Amino acid sequence: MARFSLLITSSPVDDQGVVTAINFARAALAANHQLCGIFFYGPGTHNANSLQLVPTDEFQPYSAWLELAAQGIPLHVCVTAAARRGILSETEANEQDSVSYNLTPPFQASGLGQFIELMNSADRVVQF
Amino acid sequence: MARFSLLITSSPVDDQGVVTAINFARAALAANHQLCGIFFYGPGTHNANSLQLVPTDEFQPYSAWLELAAQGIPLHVCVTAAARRGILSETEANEQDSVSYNLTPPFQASGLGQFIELMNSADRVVQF
Amino acid sequence: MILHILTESPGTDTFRQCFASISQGDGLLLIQNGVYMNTEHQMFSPVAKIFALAADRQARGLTDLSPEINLIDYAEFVELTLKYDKTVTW
Amino acid sequence: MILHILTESPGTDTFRQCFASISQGDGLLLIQNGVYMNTEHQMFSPVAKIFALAADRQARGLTDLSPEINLIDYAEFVELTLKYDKTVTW
Amino acid sequence: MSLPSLAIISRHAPHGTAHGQEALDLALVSGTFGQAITLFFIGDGVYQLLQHQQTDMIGRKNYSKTFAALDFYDVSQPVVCTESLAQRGISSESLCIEANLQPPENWRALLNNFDQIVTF
Amino acid sequence: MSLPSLAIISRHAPHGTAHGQEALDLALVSGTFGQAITLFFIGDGVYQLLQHQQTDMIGRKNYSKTFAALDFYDVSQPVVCTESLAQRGISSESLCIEANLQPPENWRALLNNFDQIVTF
Repeated sequence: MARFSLLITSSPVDDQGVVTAINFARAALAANHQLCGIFFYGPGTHNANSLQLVPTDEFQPYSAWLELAAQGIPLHVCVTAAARRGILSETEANEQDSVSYNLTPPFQASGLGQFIELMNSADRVVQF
Repeated sequence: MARFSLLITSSPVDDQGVVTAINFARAALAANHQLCGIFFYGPGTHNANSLQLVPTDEFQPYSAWLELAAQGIPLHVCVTAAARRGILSETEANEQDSVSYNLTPPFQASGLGQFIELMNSADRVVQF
Repeated sequence: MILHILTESPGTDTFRQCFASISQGDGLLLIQNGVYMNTEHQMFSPVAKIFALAADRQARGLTDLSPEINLIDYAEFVELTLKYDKTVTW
Repeated sequence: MILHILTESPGTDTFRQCFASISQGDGLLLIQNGVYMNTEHQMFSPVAKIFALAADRQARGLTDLSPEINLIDYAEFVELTLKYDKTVTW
Repeated sequence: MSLPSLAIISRHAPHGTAHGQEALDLALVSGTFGQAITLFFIGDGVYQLLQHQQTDMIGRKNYSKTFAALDFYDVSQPVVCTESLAQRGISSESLCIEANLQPPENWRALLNNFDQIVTF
Repeated sequence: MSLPSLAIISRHAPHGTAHGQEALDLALVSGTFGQAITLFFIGDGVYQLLQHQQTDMIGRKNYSKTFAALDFYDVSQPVVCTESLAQRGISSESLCIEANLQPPENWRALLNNFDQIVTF
């Protein structure tokens, strides 16, 4: 039993890493390892966009993240990196007088300090 | 007087092209050239996300596109490329039972055929 | 000992940076576009043990495999990250 | 006659693809990370006339300029696209 | 005046990103609009044409199968840079379609014939 | 148990993308958390350290000025690959800070000393 934290810096559409990350996470859980949490940073924050509409015959990264969250894995999103990419929580949207928002639970708006904590509590950090 | 159409395939945060594209568009208008329209495709569709929140001391690409639109330049977004990247119009959002949406006028949800038309009506197409 | 996870193809600067950063005894795992590497591309093998994610090779239609490269699945990928002290993703 | 607009630095595969696609009489305009090119990097100059966007060089702190490269501003960028028959952005 | 012809240069490996798929989508739509359109492959883009791709395990669409149907969409035979193939150790027999294989000098001469050029 | 040390490898040119800025942001936050943290520059990443950058005209933040303040944030002196500098014709005098210049063999030996490594 080892503890893993994952750092996701790949966007779901324009980078390669997300399918790999999700398969890695599933394999780690299947082998009874623990996932301390997943941190989304940089282009990786696009994963938290709740409005993604992928053709039904293709892999659905957003649903796959939700499935991991349903198993108790925390999904933390760097709020600064997300905001400049147009991914806002309801709180932030309200501050901007926007009725729309696209960062919803189980994704959590967090700061970089959360990544440091996830790193410090893990045996291995793997970046995708 | 020449007629230009621009194809934008660069994302506003993770690629280089957007500042260049906007400066190019402004310079073309300043020289009395005509801009038939701007078409956003691939990662470029991220430009149409109305929820982008860029630090105030930095360049605001979204506002800059709106300024161009205010001068009568059509902003067309490939709806398929946008949807898989989490950029939805109100109509599409309603179909998905989502109250939130982030593709709003003056950005227009269009198809690739619109790019063909913009290309055919221009003397020069420049991609950024 | 580092497990270097290479995601880019041999023509990229990323590939060269990864190559420049590998020490004797490190591991090299090819995933995503990294699987386009074959040992003829570079002389990695004297330095590092080389692995490749089978699913990513299959997706890209790659059939010829040099004998120095060990094919692995996701379960083995997880184990591999524990055999080395840390990982770095290129 | 094509105006090749290069946005990537000399270490990239994009740079090599652009180089492979230039014909005699074409133009080469360096913008964004393309401005890191200096003529010592490649022998573009015998083939194409070379331009660089001054704002992008300034942003990156580049001061040494080889005499074969002509600095231009955005107004000249617009004019340049009209002097050639078409553009391609690399 | 006839419609301007369009060259679409595809230069990224498949599956990692959406570039290749979105270049192909543009080609198919252009073809149905009656535009004279040709796909050009260079650099890692030539990897898109490898046969035997099986993408089920990575959840991406295996769009390499669509290349065989280009003709049906009135898209002409793709032009492939032989130097890019050679650098990657790819023989013409391992491609999934019959392509118009050209060394760089012809590749760029063909490119020059088009009215507009876009890259993906 | 002491906090694990973190190496942040920065390998993209500045301004074109957010990579360099976001690597630096992570370094600064890690420093304030008391983490032993070092920035490593390789490839086009070394361009970030050039002096005389003036980004007003492109609307990006000139974060190269922040490198001089790393010490203030308890971030140690950056390690720079001399091979990457040489390939790009950059002399150490044209850098905006005093860096720890190392050839590849030392660069990777130093990297090996860290508990965790991330890349941008």
